[in-house]
Amino acid sequence: MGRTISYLQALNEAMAEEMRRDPAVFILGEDVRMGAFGQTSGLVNEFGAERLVNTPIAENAITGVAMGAAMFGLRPVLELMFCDFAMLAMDELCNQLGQWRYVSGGQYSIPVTIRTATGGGFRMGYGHSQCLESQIFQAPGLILVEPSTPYDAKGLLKSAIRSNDPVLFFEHKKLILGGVMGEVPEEEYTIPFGEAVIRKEGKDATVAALGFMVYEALTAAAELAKEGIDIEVIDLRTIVPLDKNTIFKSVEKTGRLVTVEEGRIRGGIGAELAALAVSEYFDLLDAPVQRVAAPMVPIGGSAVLEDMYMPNKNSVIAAVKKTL
Amino acid sequence: MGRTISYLQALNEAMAEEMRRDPAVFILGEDVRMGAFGQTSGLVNEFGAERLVNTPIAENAITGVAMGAAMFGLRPVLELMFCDFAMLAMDELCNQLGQWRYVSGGQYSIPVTIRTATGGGFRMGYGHSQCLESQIFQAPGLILVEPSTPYDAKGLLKSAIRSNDPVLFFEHKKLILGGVMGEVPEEEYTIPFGEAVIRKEGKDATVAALGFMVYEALTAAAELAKEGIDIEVIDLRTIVPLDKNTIFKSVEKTGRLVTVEEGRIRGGIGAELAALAVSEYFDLLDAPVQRVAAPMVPIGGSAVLEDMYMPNKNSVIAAVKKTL
Amino acid sequence: MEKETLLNLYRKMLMVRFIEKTHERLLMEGKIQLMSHFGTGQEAVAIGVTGPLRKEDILFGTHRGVGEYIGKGMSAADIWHEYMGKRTGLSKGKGTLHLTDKNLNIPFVVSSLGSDFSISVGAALASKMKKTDQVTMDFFGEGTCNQADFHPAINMAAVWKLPIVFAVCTNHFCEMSYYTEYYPTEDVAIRAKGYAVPFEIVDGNDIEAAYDATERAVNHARSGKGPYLVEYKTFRMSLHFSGDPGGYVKQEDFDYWAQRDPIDLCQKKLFERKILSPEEDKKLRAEVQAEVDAAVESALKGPDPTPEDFISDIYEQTGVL
Amino acid sequence: MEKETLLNLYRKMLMVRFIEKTHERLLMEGKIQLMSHFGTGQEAVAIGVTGPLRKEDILFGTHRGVGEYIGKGMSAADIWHEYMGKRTGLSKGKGTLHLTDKNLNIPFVVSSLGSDFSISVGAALASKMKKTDQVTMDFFGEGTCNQADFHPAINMAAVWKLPIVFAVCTNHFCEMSYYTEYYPTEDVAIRAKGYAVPFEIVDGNDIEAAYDATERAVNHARSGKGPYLVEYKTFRMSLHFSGDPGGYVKQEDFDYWAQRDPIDLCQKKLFERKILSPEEDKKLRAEVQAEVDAAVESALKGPDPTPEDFISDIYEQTGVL
Ligand SMILES: Cc1ncc(C[n+]2csc(CCOP(=O)(O)OP(=O)(O)O)c2C)c(N)n1
Ligand SMILES: Cc1ncc(C[n+]2csc(CCOP(=O)(O)OP(=O)(O)O)c2C)c(N)n1
Ligand SMILES: [Mg+2]
Ligand SMILES: [Mg+2]
Repeated sequence: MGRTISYLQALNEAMAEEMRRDPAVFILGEDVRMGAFGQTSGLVNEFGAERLVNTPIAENAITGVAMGAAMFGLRPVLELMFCDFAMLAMDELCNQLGQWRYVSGGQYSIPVTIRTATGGGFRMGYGHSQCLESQIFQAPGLILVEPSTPYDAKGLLKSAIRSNDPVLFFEHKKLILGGVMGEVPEEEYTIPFGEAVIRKEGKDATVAALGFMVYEALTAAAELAKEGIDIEVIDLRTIVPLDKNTIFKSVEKTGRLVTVEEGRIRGGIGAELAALAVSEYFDLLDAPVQRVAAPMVPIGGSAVLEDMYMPNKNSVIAAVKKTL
Repeated sequence: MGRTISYLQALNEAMAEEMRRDPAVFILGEDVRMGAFGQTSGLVNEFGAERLVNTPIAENAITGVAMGAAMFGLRPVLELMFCDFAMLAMDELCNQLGQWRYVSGGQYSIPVTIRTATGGGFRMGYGHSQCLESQIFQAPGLILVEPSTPYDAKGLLKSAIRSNDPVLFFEHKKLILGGVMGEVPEEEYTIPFGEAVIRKEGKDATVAALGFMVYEALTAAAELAKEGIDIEVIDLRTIVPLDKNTIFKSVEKTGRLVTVEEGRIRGGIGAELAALAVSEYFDLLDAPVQRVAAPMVPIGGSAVLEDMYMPNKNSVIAAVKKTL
Repeated sequence: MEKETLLNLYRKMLMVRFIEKTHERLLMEGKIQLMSHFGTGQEAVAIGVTGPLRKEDILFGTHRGVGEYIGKGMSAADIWHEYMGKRTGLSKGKGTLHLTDKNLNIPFVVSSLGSDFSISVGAALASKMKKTDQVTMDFFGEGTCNQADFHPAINMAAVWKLPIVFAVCTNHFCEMSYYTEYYPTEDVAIRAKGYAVPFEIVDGNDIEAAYDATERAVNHARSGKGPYLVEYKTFRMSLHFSGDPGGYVKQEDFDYWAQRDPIDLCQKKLFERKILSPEEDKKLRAEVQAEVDAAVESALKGPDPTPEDFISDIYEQTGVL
Repeated sequence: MEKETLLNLYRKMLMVRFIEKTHERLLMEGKIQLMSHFGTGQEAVAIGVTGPLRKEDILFGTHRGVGEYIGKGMSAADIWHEYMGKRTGLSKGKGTLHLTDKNLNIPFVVSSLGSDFSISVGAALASKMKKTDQVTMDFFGEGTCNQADFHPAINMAAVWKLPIVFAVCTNHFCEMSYYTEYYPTEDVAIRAKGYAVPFEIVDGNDIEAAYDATERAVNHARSGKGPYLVEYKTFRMSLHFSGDPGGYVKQEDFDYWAQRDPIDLCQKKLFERKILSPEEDKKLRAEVQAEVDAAVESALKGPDPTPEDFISDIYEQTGVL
């Protein structure tokens, strides 16, 4: 350990290392040579324009291009600049990319990694600020990853690129643009999918959070601690596969579950967790499950409106208290 | 009452009546003059080709066309032939259609009705058989309707066409192609959104079902009755708005909830219902909530594989028994 | 064209026609339920589009019948085992109508028309990046050519000079309407002008013309000059699908094209050029039909997919599902 | 061109430039955070595209600056109240950069580039079905013209002969790359050939040329002859957005186009034709800047949206949310 780098650099290093390791890995997307948010910036110098393919603005089509290339021996890393634009590519993502391995009877693996920026807070308005993870996780055959630290970003992105299953990789804008720093070893490592991490141990309630919301949950934990409330904060890290084991072991201890996501509440990740809780782990629950999520409202352009929309530490604190 | 017509005819009548009533109503979609599944067949004879607009194969674009026409004084009824193809139109549906009223500060209402065929059972394979309601209901600003009887189909479709909010209207293929019949009055009527219906009263468990699955639930009810188990079957009718009142009044009586949908389980409608149950109605629950839904598997082309995929009365029976 | 080549193409056209007629009969007899889109009358397009392809070339085909799949090398048995949803099928019965054969480089028959435009461009990009000399053949109907992704797909192919051929089958119909309802132009092919992609338009009912045009296109693509577009004009003699009520095809069109049946036209050539005698033809047809019948028989007896099949092949990583 | 018209267009170009320069300054001073895409150097396109439009005509504009919105009739105050997210804004601060004015028939500034192609076609379809004589102006950048829906949108417009003008602003850039990276052709406009849509290409830095071409296109569309496409050639003199690090614009290009600033060119015409004297110009500029400053002042003092605003305008039906 010892070395501290940014979330952005962690992503950049992961791609560089995998490109060095495997000549089949290449990057494509809109302006990836420059790097829209900087994740891919500089890679063109080492790997050349051939392996950093700038594409036209056509999200469904470039997703298809990545898919086709992956079926014929390459390992594309596609950048969809904003996850809001993933809605343009939903047929390729959900109907084709996630399902074709099955429909071909296992003849084709489709090792595509799709990185996309998620989340609000930058006053970018209704169509550049959403968290749409929960509109994609209904689809079979996809892996969904959302790291919250530089360490996880690097290790999980490397795993994604090596995976023979298609991976959607969500990067919250507050993490890539906000300059979040963290320790990342010099040595090579990868992180397996499906392993959540306990960020803070606690005994009074289990808070399962995702992406940037992990930080809001940790801030909430610190404030609650002052009132003598000791929560356990779990960072899901991967949405699919979901680490039910870590989550519900914690609930076994605390008897209480609060889910925290920035996306909208209806049919969200919290809904799935709550449903799992009440169907498979009913006996563990000592109190209602609370979901922290955005309301069923579009994101206004005004800072005032966006702030009203956004779940935050206060929502977490209020939700935890409801379970006690 | 007294008159018995098919689900298909009920839809056809609703469109005909609304077109007669309001010259702003028109129909568009791929082959709507002929009628792909027959819903719109014959209307061209009365209303002419001008009001039955055959469109090219371009699902995102025709959704946008409907939207633009609706913003300038018309009331389009768009047919997306298979709900699987709604994935091609997700940007228009979820980012634009559902959100623009808000983003324009209420300047524009967008009275679009989108009808689409949902569901499996016809050996049509992975991309023509899905129920994707639960991949759309995360989006704000849309109304989602799924009638199970000819009576509801007609009354809800008329309400959809009259609504100034955009409505997605799901028609299960087994209902439109299977020739389901039902009583429909001669007189005009509409059905408001957000009112579920109790199809069968019962005291032992509440089964909340959707669309074609209502019939599987009723069959299950009949079989369970032979074993002395008396379930209440609720037909949701509208997914958004959701009639929480009817559902949870029933749960108050039964203490048990089983959700039934044909779509996949993860983040599905059942997840939302279960999450509502465990967060807002925890004290009503005497047992774990059970979700009946399809597994996270693509739909195989083989009849054998499709049958393994499909939830049915047996899944409902098993789920109910788990709650007792 | 070489005698052998023409005879071989003729045999393949017969195979296509007989498989589809057999499918139609099995449906009528209630022996199978699998709906279908038949390509009757279009066999010369499908076989002409695939004839000049090498085994390593990549084919993205259509939903209409089995033509291009036979053309690319599938057998009647390959098709029937999969069509009947048996675990002995190429995709273990998971694909059925979505015929796939990795071995033959037939990767995809997509459910959402047009979603394979860009996938085929991705395949061609891989060939170029890997410096193989494969060509990708993207074959589709004129109705599908209205789907949005045609535009970015051909644009990327042109910008990146990819080894890909766009082959449009203009069979006059998009489902239950004449294509002219959806086209501001008579020809589809001129769309290539917007991307500076060379194109030609050929008689799709003349197997030799179709084959030769494809060969020129494939050679162009293989030589590194970038994409090429060919439009094949033909007429769909079947209805859209097995449940189509019909009633919208003009009789005069039907009669005109009935005179131009591609198999009849090819047979005439074979007879005139003395490549085949009427007796040999009869024998050949019997042989092809026998192959089809044997495939059906064998497929009917094939084993069904199992519960393990049902949940396998979703992820390569274990433990996700 | 009439004196009055040219002077009016000049005034509008100044308004655009001054609003954007003011925005830039406010950002630098940290007074606002709202990012922006400036259209410096492209004012003659935006104003030329909208100049010939009537109030009842419908405008689908771009994300780049305020040009076409000023051109269609918005005031500096309209823009600033909304930009600053105030409830006194046209969209109550819910839209900000997505400027909308139902009264002026400015219905949509879309977030996903290209998703408005088809929406604009729908608007034109409504005009045709309702037999109004409105024209829809669909104005977009050359980068956006690569988005998939351009294809079905122009196709439907052509098939249905809709009263719509497609106006492409070729400003040489798609974000941080030259457009030539994404185009197999020098011109965008020839894409219209595939749909038999008439087109022309004009100098987008000459306000008269831009205006006249638009007028021809709008007249064509209004007369019922169907769609028309105009390509305006210009150069983006600003960077892509307020956070763009730059470094990719060739100096020689920048220098060449700096000589062709559309406002300077128009000013020269006005001076030469004695429509405006340098003193009058100075006064005019001060007047325009004063209007901008007053708008900013008033907007800064505007009230914020309320919690009730936050949850209103989602559904018209009550009780859904
Ligand atoms: C995205 C999508 N939209 C609609 C359909 C339904 N559909 C199946 S075949 C067909 C017509 C295709 O016409 P064309 O491309 O000309 O091929 P042809 O059927 O004539 O061979 C349509 C609309 C589909 N499969 N996918
Ligand atoms: C669907 C979608 N993809 C990507 C973007 C991000 N984006 C914003 S502006 C832009 C470039 C647009 O280029 P062009 O159409 O030429 O307009 P210009 O910026 O040059 O005015 C891109 C890619 C977007 N807003 N929407
Ligand atoms: Mg066709
Ligand atoms: Mg541009």
